[in-house]
Amino acid sequence: MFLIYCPYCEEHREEEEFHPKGQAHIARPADPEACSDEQWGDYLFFRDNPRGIHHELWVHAVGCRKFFNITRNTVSYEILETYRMGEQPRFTAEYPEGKPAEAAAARAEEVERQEGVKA
Amino acid sequence: MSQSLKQPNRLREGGRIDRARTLSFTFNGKRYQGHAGDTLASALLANGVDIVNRSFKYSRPRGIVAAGAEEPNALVQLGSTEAAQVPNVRATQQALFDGLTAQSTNGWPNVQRDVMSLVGKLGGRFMPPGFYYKTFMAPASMWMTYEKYIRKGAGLGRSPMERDPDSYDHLNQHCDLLVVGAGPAGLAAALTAARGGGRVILCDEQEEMGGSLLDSRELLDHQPAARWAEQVVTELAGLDNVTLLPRTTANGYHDHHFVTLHERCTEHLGETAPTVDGYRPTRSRMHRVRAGQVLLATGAHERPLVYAGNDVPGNLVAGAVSTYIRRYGVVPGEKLVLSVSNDHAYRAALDWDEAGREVVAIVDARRHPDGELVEQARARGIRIIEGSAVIEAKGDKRVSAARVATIDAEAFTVTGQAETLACDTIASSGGYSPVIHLASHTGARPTWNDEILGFVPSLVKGVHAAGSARGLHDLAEGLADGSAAAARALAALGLSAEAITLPQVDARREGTACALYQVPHEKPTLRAPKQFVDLQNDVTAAAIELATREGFESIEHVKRYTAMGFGTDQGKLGNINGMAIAARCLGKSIPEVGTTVFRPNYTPVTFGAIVGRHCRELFDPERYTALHQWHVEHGAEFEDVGQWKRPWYFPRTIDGKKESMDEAVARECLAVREKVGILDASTLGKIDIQGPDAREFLGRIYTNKWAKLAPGRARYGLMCKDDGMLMDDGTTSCLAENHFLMTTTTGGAAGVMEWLELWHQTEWPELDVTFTSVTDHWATMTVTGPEARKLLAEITDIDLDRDSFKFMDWREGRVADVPARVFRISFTGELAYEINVQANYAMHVWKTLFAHGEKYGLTPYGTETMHVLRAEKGFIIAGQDTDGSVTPEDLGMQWAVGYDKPNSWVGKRALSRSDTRRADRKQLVGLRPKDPKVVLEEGAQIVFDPDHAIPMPMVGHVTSSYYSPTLGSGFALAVVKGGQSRMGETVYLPMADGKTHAAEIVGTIFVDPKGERQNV
Amino acid sequence: MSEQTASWYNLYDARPQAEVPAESPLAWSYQHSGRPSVGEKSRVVLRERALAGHLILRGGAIVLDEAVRQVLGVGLPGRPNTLTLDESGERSIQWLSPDEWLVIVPGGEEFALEKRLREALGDAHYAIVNASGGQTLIELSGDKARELLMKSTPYDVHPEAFPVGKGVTTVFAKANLILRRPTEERWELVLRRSFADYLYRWILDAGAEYAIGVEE
Amino acid sequence: MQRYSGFGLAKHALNHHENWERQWRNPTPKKQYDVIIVGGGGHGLATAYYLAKEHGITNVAVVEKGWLGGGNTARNTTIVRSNYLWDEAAALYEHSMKLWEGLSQDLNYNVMFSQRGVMNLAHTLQDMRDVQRRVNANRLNGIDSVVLTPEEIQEIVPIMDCSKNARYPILGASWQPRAGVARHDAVAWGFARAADALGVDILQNTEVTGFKIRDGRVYGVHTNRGDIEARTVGCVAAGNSGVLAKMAGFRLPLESHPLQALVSEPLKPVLDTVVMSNHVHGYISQTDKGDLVIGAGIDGYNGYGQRGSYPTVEHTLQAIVEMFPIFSRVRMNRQWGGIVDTCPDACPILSATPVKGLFFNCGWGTGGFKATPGSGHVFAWTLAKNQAHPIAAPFSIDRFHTGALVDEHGAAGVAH
Repeated sequence: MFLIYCPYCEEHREEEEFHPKGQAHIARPADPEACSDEQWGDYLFFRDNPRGIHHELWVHAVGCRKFFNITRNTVSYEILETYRMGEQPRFTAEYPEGKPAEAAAARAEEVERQEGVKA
Repeated sequence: MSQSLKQPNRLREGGRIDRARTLSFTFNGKRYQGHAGDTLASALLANGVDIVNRSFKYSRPRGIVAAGAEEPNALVQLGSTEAAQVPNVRATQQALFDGLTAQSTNGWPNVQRDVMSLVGKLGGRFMPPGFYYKTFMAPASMWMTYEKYIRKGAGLGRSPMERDPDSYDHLNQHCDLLVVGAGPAGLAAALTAARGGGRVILCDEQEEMGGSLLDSRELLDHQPAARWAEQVVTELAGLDNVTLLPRTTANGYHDHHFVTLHERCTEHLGETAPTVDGYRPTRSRMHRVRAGQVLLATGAHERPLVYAGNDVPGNLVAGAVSTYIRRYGVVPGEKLVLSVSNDHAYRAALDWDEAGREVVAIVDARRHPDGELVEQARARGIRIIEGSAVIEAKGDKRVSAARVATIDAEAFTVTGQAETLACDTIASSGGYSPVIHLASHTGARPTWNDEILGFVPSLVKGVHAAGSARGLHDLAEGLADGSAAAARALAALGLSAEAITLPQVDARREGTACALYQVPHEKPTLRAPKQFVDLQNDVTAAAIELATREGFESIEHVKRYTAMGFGTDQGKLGNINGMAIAARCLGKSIPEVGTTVFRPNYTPVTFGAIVGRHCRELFDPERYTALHQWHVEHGAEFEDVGQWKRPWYFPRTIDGKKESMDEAVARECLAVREKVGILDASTLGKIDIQGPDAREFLGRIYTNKWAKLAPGRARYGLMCKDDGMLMDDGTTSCLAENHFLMTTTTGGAAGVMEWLELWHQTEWPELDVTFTSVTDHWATMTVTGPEARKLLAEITDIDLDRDSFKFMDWREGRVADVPARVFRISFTGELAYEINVQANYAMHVWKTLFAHGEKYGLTPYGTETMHVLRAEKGFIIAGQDTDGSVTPEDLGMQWAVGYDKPNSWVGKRALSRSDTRRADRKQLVGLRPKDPKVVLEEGAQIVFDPDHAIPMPMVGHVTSSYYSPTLGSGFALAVVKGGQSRMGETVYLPMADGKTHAAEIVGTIFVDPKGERQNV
Repeated sequence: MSEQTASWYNLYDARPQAEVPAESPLAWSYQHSGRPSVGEKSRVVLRERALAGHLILRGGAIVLDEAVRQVLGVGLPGRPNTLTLDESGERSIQWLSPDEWLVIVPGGEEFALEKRLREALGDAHYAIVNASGGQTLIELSGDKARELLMKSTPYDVHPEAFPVGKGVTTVFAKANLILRRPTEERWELVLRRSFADYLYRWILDAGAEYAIGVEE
Repeated sequence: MQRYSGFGLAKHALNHHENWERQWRNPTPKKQYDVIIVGGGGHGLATAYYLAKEHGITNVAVVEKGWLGGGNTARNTTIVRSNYLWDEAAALYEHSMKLWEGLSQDLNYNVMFSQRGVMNLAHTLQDMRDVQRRVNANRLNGIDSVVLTPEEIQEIVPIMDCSKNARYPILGASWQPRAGVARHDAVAWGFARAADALGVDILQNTEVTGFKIRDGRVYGVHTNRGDIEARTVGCVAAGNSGVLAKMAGFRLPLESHPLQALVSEPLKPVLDTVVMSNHVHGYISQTDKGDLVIGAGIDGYNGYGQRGSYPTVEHTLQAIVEMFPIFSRVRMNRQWGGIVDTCPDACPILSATPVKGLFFNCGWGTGGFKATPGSGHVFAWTLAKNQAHPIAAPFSIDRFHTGALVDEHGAAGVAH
């Protein structure tokens, strides 16, 4: 059973409070009508399914009810990070040890901007 | 020392049992006595019971081999009454209690004389591994018959046939450090962490904490090791930050340091939990532990040697002999031959000798053993036979002799003449395997360590192993290792722990052990007498050799082909020996053959403990509306809808006869159509939606338009997934310009709520809108039927005039003095008012309605009548008339699809895919059976050609079907391929009883097609 | 509150003026499962604070905080999983999510409070939802209350992890509830109406070994 | 191939079993084959067997990264049934069922296919509608399937709680008498032995690291034991299909999830049939060794860890004890997880791919074991003829673009 850090409740909670919602960062095409059947099918059904680092959408269903993202290793099940909607992961297949510091700093700034908008 | 009269193998003194407390017990129908502190196994050995079971495959007599969780043979059926039966209890782990009743799990008519043993003796050689795969194939039709007989031999113990009288529960625990195992390393670790102030849980599977210290020959701080253990346990018990859990087995290590601990709360007291103060405590309890760090101080299991006849009762592992003598005051025999590959096991001979019984010889596989224990044995004058091993045990129901010969372990040959030593007990030791099960559960593959001749655990982050569990078998090393590991674990959490002063251990030099697993025999393995590797599953060295010859080269193949390690002991004694044998046969090293993977549980766990309190009336929540009590009091039958209990129908008792469902439903239907009925609709999902963008959001999430819905009005809406398939439906009312109340289906409520949040939070965060569930806040009562207005008018201040309060309007006012929102929405096709009041006042309103309703014939109705009435009107039920493959267009609901809305609402794009545009999609239609008496079966399949041979092309199925008292006939809704353009055509429904019904395709509205009745 | 704002949202006092009998979500349970009496051996005591006013506030913390201070005299708990009470301890506000709070006040106050909050909030972006009929609040006290909670929720209820002033939404048996700790001795559970009977039966069952009593 | 029989076994016994032959060879990879099957599980081995037996294509390599039959064949709950709702799925599973019925004799390997019947319980009115819909469809498709009343259920399974006191009382069930269970490992071994005897090279411990693709056509695979060429490559790799697809440069509509199962300690026979309940969510049967084999649900997240969440095990056993209160004192021995590759419509993919010559057979979800012979049979046909077998045709990847899903989710009774 996973122990998941909710980036909104700012603490670790038991997996029983959460629901997994599939792969993260799947944006709905901006203009669905302009999509071919193939593009629409890809958006609906086709997924990465990697063995290793994976970005997932979860919801803190029994808790704050917020959706957020998890970077998790699908083999070891280790959770490398959780982050709010709109943020980008620091750990990726390309940077399994985390993106270099610059990228992280840029990300922090971006987060601040987004939060500013929301507040 | 000499023996007690009643218990021939019990020593007069020594051990940790309480001789003042004598307990009687029954085994295989015979009464015996033991003492408090005994296990069932130690008590059986004290009484000289040799045969405790018959083996699974060959029905060979078996005795006790070990003293703990690794015991493969001594599985018993516990329980004196049917309800108290527990199958497959390991006698070595069952504390003795007064009145304990147990039986062997195998053996007929009894374990002493077992008929099946003949089969084993004669047929054993005809049952090699893979035996079933190679036989019983001809003729094919006979397999089920063969299998019936094979099945008769299945199983060990038996399931009780009555309900469990006991209860179980769970305790969710959290700690900084979980220490598994209270032996030397575990105690040192727990003490270190506890003094450091961390939240510590220490668990141990045995009746008493202390592990190997309880039967150690060594001194700690110049006193018996067990005393030090007692002192540490006492100190830990006094600390607030420590939870001590004896009799508690860590049986599963799950993700992120979630460990399940099974505490046997009352199993040492009786076969069912004894009642205290009128309360029956929980029989066992699962601790669901979330730990910051975990320290595994799980010790090691001694490996027996694999030699011919090693399963005859009287063959034990060496350490068990010491444990029985030192801990339980029981010597399990008279004359011992000890066969070893290491120094440590010499303790068995020393203890045996001290107990005053004869050590015939120590047979050591090493040429020149020279450690301190060896010296002690020599000093006592015990004969040591070097460079040799017991190659064969003789005896039938008990060991009668050991054949001993010099061997060349490397070359796997017997090099000398065998000598036969008369004895009744053979103890053996081939070394010590760290208990790596829990570490292995985490997915970390153990690694082979040549120095300790065993697998050591690989550890994921946050897991630590200490002492014997990682191959440090020396006492001083183990203590220091435990303490250091605890300090490391705390440091990883940012906590500090000061070093503790460890007790002083007198250094003891042990010589190097040699590698010995299977002992060579004069005959090749396939021809030698059986050499058992896995005693519980009757797997022999020959079986493993044969498997490798047949091409099973991975250890996983070998295990599966022979069943090695698949017993209830999961191969704790046998797996490494088996791997070593496979490696020898394949000319590989042990690690090349593979590693050994263990799965939870470490030892088996009662289903009840895993289930906990979630059984019987607490198996799953029952959700009730505010009117539940009234429904119960008025005799409602209930339907399960999700977790809700909804009134299904309200049977009346007329002239002492209770109505059938059909009768009740017919009466309820007519009441609604002719007078007035009332339904508790509180279970419908209700979502309060507020915000300047609420309207925009509704326009995107529903298929239809919401831009112009005015305050005071309600509208029916359809919701699709983005694949275009209908997901849910309901009405949504505009409460104010930026404020809406959405209703959902009962079963869909939670899903829709999450769906709205998903789209809002992930796709459209820029929309200013909030969703709050108010399902439980509002109770909803639907008053419907021609008399509804008159009834309601009596108790409301709302103007019910048909022109000012129109169909699909809603109004605020008072109903029975309670503030209410009343919606003119109809799911019956009749004049209908849905009254919503704050749920705390619902009962008052409901009862007031009935107080006024009698004269109008107010009739409560349930879901069944609701279904009939709505189906007569062609109103769908999402989930019944749809199944995740139906679009709004398939339902003929194009009127509820806003093709020209400015946004691409959810589901729109998918409706233009080639498959969703097909003309022959299954479409919702009405069916009118040609025979009006027929009520078609829901789920009946529809064909165009009833004479077609099987397989018949099916073109749809009946989704809803009822008898309509209004129509006086059966009618149905169905989906039919291209059905909307087949009006008037006849379709057929071939049924299981051989009848084929004919029905006409008609529109979906059967009653009041113009919709006039709801507009009155 | 401006006239225009008023027309944007439907503000509704669902509590009757007249003397109308009200039933808490546990009314059926008391009758059906009974109320074990509180005795000397009771190491857990359950008490319901029935028919209180429950409001859900949605919106930005900064905006809401000001209005809440003005109207209730206590600040909005800004940190996740926290709870503030007024001096009497009768009124509380609890963080539920970054844009959601639960206000519980003595029954009958909720509509006036909602009105005053809406007035104070003016045209800001927010939402207020009355949930008084949909949930009830029960209190657990006694030296085994914590152990009873450990049987029921995976959330860590150790005083170090769950200090006074904390509140969370979490799993409880097979349902959810809001669990909070307003004082050293007392735990509060906010139950959803439709699950209340199940949770009540669960608590009685789990509390039997502590001779749980239910105050009338 | 040494023929297996009771008589032969007795002869071997007299020789102390010293003369048994290997069940399959351990060959060195050749440079080139006509067909490469990637994945040496039940489906892959069956594909190779039928390629050789039915199509005469014997120059076939089965490339397996671990040990043969070590994937889901080794860790499932062994249920075999064909009572699927939709025509397409029913055709596929019934095709498989017919092959099961003669499989032991065909392979000369007793796979212990035991037709002890499978019961799917209904606990709600909607469950009953779904059961009736499925049973009616089965019957018209020629599949043995009937609806049982609670009384009939009680007669077949006397130890089940069929009372009205249950939280979700049993209202009825579907019953397929020909369905049952089989000895899972033996299925892989039987196919391996028979395929090997026909000349198929089974290459264990051989891991595919990439595909040789030029101009949109496959020419072979790269492995840790060197390159192997073939112009037809069939991937039958279950949970690893997504990883292989990525190597070939495309994605699949698949997610790999942990599916858990568990067994009790061996018990004397007490349950003679397979009982499944989707509503309370648990399924159970008893093996010939006496273990209760119990299936748990799929975990919602992706995972390759061969383990799943503990609460899933708890919920499953709660369901089992709810249905069988007498098992409360029975003990759970072991649990494990398989990795199931699931499609959005709970149906498999048997399909050509954007790469010419490269085919995929995957997405079986929880339905893989029962399909083993049928899957291999139609996939072999598809590879041999470079054209979808009529039964396989509805299961092409295209359906996720056109929308022509075979949605078994729609009709409950789909899982496992």
